[in-house]
Amino acid sequence: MIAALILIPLFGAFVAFCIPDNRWRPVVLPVVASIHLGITAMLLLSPPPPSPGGWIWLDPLGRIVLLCVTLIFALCAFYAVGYLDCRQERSNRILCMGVLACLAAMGLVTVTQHLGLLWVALETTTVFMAPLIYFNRNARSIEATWKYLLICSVGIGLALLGLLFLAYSTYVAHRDATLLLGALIATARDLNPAWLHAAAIFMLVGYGTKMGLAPLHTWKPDAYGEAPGLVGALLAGGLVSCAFLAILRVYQVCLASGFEIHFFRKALLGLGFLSIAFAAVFMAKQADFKRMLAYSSVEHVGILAIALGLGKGALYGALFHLLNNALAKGVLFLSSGNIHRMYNSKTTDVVKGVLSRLPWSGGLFLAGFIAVTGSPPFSPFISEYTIISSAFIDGRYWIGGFFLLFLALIFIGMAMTVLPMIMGAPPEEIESTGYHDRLLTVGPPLVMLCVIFWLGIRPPAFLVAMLLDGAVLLGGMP
Amino acid sequence: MSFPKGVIGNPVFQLFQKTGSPIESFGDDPLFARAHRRPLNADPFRYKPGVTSRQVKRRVAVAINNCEISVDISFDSTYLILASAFIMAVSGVPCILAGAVAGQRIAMLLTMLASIAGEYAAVSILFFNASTTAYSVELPQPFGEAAFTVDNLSLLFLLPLYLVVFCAAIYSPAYWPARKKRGATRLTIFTGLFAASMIAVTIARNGVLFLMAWEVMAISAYFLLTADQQNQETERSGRVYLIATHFGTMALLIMFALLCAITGTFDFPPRCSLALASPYSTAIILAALFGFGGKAGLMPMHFWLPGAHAGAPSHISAMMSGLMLKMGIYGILRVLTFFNLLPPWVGWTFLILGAWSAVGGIAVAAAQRDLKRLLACSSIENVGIIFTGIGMSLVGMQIHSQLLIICGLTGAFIHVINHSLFKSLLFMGSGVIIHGAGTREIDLLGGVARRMPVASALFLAGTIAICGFPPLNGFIGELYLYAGAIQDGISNPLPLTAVVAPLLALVGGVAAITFVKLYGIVFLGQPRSDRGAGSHEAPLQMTVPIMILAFACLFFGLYPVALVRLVSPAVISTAALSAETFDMVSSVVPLAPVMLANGLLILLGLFTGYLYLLKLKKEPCEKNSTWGCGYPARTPRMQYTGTSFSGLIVSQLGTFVSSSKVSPDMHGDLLPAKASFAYEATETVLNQILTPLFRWTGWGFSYLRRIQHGQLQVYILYIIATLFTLMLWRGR
Amino acid sequence: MTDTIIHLLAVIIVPPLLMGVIVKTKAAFAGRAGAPCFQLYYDLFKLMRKGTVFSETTTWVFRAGPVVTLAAVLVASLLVPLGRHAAPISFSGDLVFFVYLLGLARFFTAIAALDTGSSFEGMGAAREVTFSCFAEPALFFAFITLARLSNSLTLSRILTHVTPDVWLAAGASMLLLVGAIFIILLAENCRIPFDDPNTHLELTMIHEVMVLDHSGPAFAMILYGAAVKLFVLGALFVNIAFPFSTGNSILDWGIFIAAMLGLAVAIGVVESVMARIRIVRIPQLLVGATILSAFAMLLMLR
Amino acid sequence: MNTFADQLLVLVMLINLVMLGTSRLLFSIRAVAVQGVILGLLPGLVHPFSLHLAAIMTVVIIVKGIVIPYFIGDAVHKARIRREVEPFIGYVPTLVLGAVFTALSFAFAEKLPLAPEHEELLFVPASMATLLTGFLILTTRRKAISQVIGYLVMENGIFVFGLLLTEAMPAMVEAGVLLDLLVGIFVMGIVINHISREFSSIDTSRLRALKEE
Repeated sequence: MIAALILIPLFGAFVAFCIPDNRWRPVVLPVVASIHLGITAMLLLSPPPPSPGGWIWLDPLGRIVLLCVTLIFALCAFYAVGYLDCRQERSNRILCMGVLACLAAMGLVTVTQHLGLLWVALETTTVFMAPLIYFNRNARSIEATWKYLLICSVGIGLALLGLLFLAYSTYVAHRDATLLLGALIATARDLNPAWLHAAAIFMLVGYGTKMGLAPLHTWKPDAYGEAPGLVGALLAGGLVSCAFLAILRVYQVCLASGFEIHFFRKALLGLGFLSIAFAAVFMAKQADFKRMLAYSSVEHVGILAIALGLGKGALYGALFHLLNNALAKGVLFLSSGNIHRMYNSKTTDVVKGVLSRLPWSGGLFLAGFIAVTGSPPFSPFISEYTIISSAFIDGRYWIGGFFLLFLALIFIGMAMTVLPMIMGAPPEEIESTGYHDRLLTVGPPLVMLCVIFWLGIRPPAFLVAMLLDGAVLLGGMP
Repeated sequence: MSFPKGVIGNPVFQLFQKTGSPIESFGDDPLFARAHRRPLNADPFRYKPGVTSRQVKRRVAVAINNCEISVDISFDSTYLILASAFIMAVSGVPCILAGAVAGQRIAMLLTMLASIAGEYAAVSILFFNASTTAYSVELPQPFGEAAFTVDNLSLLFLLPLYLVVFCAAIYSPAYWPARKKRGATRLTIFTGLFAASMIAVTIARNGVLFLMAWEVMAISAYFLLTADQQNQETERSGRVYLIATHFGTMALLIMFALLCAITGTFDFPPRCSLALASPYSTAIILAALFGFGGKAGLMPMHFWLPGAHAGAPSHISAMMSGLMLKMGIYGILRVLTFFNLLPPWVGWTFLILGAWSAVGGIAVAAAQRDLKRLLACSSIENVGIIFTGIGMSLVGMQIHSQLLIICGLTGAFIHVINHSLFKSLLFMGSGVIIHGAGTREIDLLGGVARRMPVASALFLAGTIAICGFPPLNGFIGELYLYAGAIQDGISNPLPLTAVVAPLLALVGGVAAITFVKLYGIVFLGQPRSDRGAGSHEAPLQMTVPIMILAFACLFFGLYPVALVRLVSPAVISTAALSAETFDMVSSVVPLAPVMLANGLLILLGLFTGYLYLLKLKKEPCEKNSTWGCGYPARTPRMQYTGTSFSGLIVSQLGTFVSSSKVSPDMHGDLLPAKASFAYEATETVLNQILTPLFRWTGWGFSYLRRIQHGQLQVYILYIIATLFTLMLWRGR
Repeated sequence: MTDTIIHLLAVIIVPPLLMGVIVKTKAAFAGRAGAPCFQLYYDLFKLMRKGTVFSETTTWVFRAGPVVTLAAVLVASLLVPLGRHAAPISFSGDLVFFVYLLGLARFFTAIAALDTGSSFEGMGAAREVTFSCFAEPALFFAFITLARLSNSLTLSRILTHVTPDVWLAAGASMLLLVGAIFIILLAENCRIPFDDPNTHLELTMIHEVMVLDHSGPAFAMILYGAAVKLFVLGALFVNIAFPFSTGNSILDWGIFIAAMLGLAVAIGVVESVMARIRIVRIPQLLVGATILSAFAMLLMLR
Repeated sequence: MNTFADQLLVLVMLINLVMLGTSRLLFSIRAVAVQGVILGLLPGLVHPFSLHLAAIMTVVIIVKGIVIPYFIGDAVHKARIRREVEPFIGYVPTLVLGAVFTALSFAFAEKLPLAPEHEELLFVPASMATLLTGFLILTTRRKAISQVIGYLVMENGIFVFGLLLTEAMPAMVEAGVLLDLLVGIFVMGIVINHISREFSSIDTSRLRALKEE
């Protein structure tokens, strides 16, 4: 079953490679996505036991990330059909293949318990994402791709070194190098502190680059800004979640060691705060709404890091926020893709009055904005407030206070960009691009919005149980 | 957000469960009562880790069976209120399903129905001691379960709410017909949500539940007030509003988190359960003051208010000003009741902020040129008066003066109800003017009364009421405040609170200027432009709600006993006094003679008027033009304008509001071009503090933004730098 | 009962006489014979019999203005004790009611003025409402001071409480108070130095200019209302400034009427020896009155 | 055996310095290739022989010594450039920095306790020095090709450390790492091609359109 999770997308990629017709090829995506979703559902409802070697196990954390990935992917896949239909001028073979290969790699990230394998899978996603960012084939997108590729490669290289340090620390401890999570956790107390410390730092920086924590986030605005909205959603919802899972794994090891976790939490708090501060600074007066979304992603990655750094009750919030952020970002990226199509521009001096020209996309974008900034009744509110309140309940009110202050600044920055763009009168002189809202380009983000609305009111029991189990794995209160 | 999701027999009804005592009415049948009580307390939906879906399903089935027995629940008042909120919340749904035109009608009917039901429930609790029950609803995971409960304080805010919502519902389809105007669907959907969320705010008994309702309220208000979205000005003020309300919510997030840190749960602590000494109590009160005060429009957090109210559709302005601002007041009262003792500075802070808002608000109002901005600024004033009253009572608690407590709270609470009534009346009236004349600019209007006699009479009633003149209701609330202040002047060795009386007098005086200006310039005289001339009377659907409100103003003015009866339970429970004490102390303001004097005033007025009319009938009346003091070529544009009318007082109150000249640009090709010139009222907080602050911050940020300057090599340097920093961090 | 009847009669009959006395005093100062003391009565009767000219721009508000004004002022007159006699209507908090009734009267005069669409009348209305909003705080400071003296919230009590003994005990405070109330009296009734009530021309820039377009019975009501207002505020002043009582009811009425006439003479004297001050100075003078009465209250606290 | 391994590691570090000092791209590529071959040989010297080891050695030598240099050389050919002109920091200062970093790596290595059998080996300092050299090249050079070379050097540094674990690590992971590296470089090569076509230059300092200001 778990093998199918990885093989079916790969097979899909092969099929996409074989289909010659540009118009029909994207149909592979929803087909694969639906199967993937179905398999995921079955896996989540009755999780299989760990594999004999302990390499493959869908533990609660993996399940949460898998849920994020598959949900985002499924909706993006349907969206892709509608989107690529408007982009017939360009071959979508590489896009379809790349997306599916990424899905396979992301699936592997979630199910593996071997940190080396996890690294390989994550690096694979990095590589396969590059051509997707270059979909638009212009000078800007090549620049974005280059920066993305080099920065992420460097980062993931550092993570590899960290991984090797970790393996070596086990080698030093008991002459048997292993990167299996279970073994690592079981023996974490015996690990050499110096090696573990170095390993934690290298992996934090490495995976942090992939995840986009400031100041390692520099590739994000460029890549998110130049990639199609569809790819942006996958990057922000899928890839970030996978990178976060990698950091969670490191967190688990540090936690089990008992000593390293204090530093690791502090480092996460520091990077998290730096991230939301960067986001606050860069969102102000941001004229490019896609770059703004990228900084919003930096912000939310920062929130996740802070929540991990806080520990305790915030862990539940962090895990929940992962899902919520992925979906909320999905709404924003997909609808922003539509807006971009309509106006053929992504700067706010041209894009105005979206609600009048594209009521659905504009409305979705606005709702996504409200959701992503943590307003009820959408679920990011629940997760963010879990984090904030647990900061206050733990008596760390300076952290909570500054956290809120930055969130407020970010809200201002975002509102100053989003609201004039969505409201207001549309420009008259703009030429018609032939784009109009239709079911396939509006439906998926709408479904995402409904999901976060639903999660904000009544998260299903199985999800809550899963999140709680995940939080327990991270040392949260049962 | 969770609203009551259905009626009896609907499985979703299981979201709610009774936790309160069973209703007395079937107490004489022990068997039934027991059968009734047990299953309902059996908590069908509380999440327990490990409950599989099958178990849950069985529990649902059990619960449905329970529902079928418990038909009588529908007569419970709390249930009725919840149901009304639910109906309002979904009232916009037909708009999506059945189209905007039909949907608007259906929504109107549904909302009216729900308001009547809700008002009935509220009145039956208040006057007939109908039973109330706690309904609990499950919140998302870490926040547990939360209750909806109605108490006296909630009722105080619910009573005007239902009335105003009822009126707004009638008003809406005529003012913003889906057939003619864009955005009617959005307006309808969010109006229902807005009303429902306000109901939820008043009855939520859990921090998170409250916050959810609060934010739904704030955000639906945003969508409502930007209904005219293509208007640049509206968009901007909507943005200011959204940012302001978000900041307020941030403060509330902190506040509820701190409360939770003290009590260990997000449920509201019971009344007077928090000691002053408990940690964070100062922070909690300050956060509440910031969050709730900002929503109420207390100075200096009022800056969002004028623009937001001005740009909104009129019935929305009515609901925002009449109801939403009150939610801020409700919130702060609710938080204050948690504490058994308050620090001395609280009362004085309230008093000073209230007085500042009252004077400042009306000063800003006097300077306005926009009809609805003026009304909005006057809301700041009224909120200031309410806060002054609350502050007075808090000071009273400090010095153990029951009279001050009761007069302050009674005055404030009466003003809460009164302001809801007359401010809604005025906003809806202004909607009639906009509908008829198509402009909000006071100085372009004039002579509207000749074309809209009905509306003008109703508007006059609102004007008199808001100025606090007898015989209308506005007077009653102020009377209590004056009585409290003067009584303090009598009995207190150091009567600082007494200063409230002259301050209120000043505020009343400026309010009179403002509203004479408003009424006189807009309705009377001759039209100052074509707009004013082209006005016409509004349809009945728009005037009837105003009539209802005007009637309420008159009724409460002539029969203030009812008003006091409405607020006394809230006063008694908020101040933790006995009913006897209330009756005894509140008799310092005897209502019977006031009623008598009011009656005399009306009789005398009617009598004199009757004689005068008789006389006019008998004598031939001559029509002529107004005496122009010898100048023959008068034009309507020579009439006194609103700006000049208030110029004198604005020049005297320069601290609060300044009037800046918008200088004309006279450059032409050869000769100076045609230019216009205007006075613009500038607001200190928004224009002189916040806007520069934002500009400077943006300026500072633009330096910081060079960090992301495009050079890949530097980006990689960041990575190394981070690595090194982290390596060295522990070394230190 | 007798006192009530006398009160009503006094309120109805005496006010125009005060106006006459003031005019007579001014004439005496100017060395003229002047109009008879009862001139206003004649004028009122004359006006009552006359027809009315309405401006074409006016609405029912214009007609309602004088009626409401008169009614409000008359009700206000029932709240103030005359001489040492309690007012017919008196209740705790009636002082607020009193002030707001005067406000109501002013409100209707002002909107009636605006109804004509005349820039002059608009200007007058603006000034009237603006200046009175400065006068009201002063009045309230005075009321608080008096209320503290008498430990009561009713006009009848606080005004009749002032006796020569009180004057001896709190003389400085009372003096400031009397000064403040006198300024308010002049300001509220638009007398010199605030306004020149002499002419009905547009030169009289506050009260009289507001009523330029009223004619016939309406104008009569306005004149009469203004006189009653002077009477009422005058009674307020006299109660404080001239707190003598003989104990005999009838004799007290006589003393009161005499004091009122004395007040009228005093106003006449002030009007004769002073010039009207500039409009921009008026708020300053009124704020001065507020400070006076606030000081009175402060002195009372000692 | 171990002394020979150490000598090879010193050679790796010398190659680092050579790369910092040269401006000719083809020369750099060859140097990287040599480094790769050395990396391929090293495991044989420190670990006892096994089939797994032989396979790894072969793959590393093929990938790092032949395939990747070929790709990059091809890209250089297509882009028609020979040397790195005007790096951000001159060659001499970078050389000095490189020397300083090498010294620092020795200091860093002191802090990390090695397993007894690795104690006298220079793996850790060589790895860190190579890593930092890679970083130096990445941050100071303008040409995209130079940056890819820098990245390769950095990867080599990581690999040097990985050699300590060759025995213990499962083949699958190692193979995956190599494959990823290969594909990564391949993609980078393609991107460089596109860059040179789009900008008619592969000077990455020109890639500055995307920024905030």
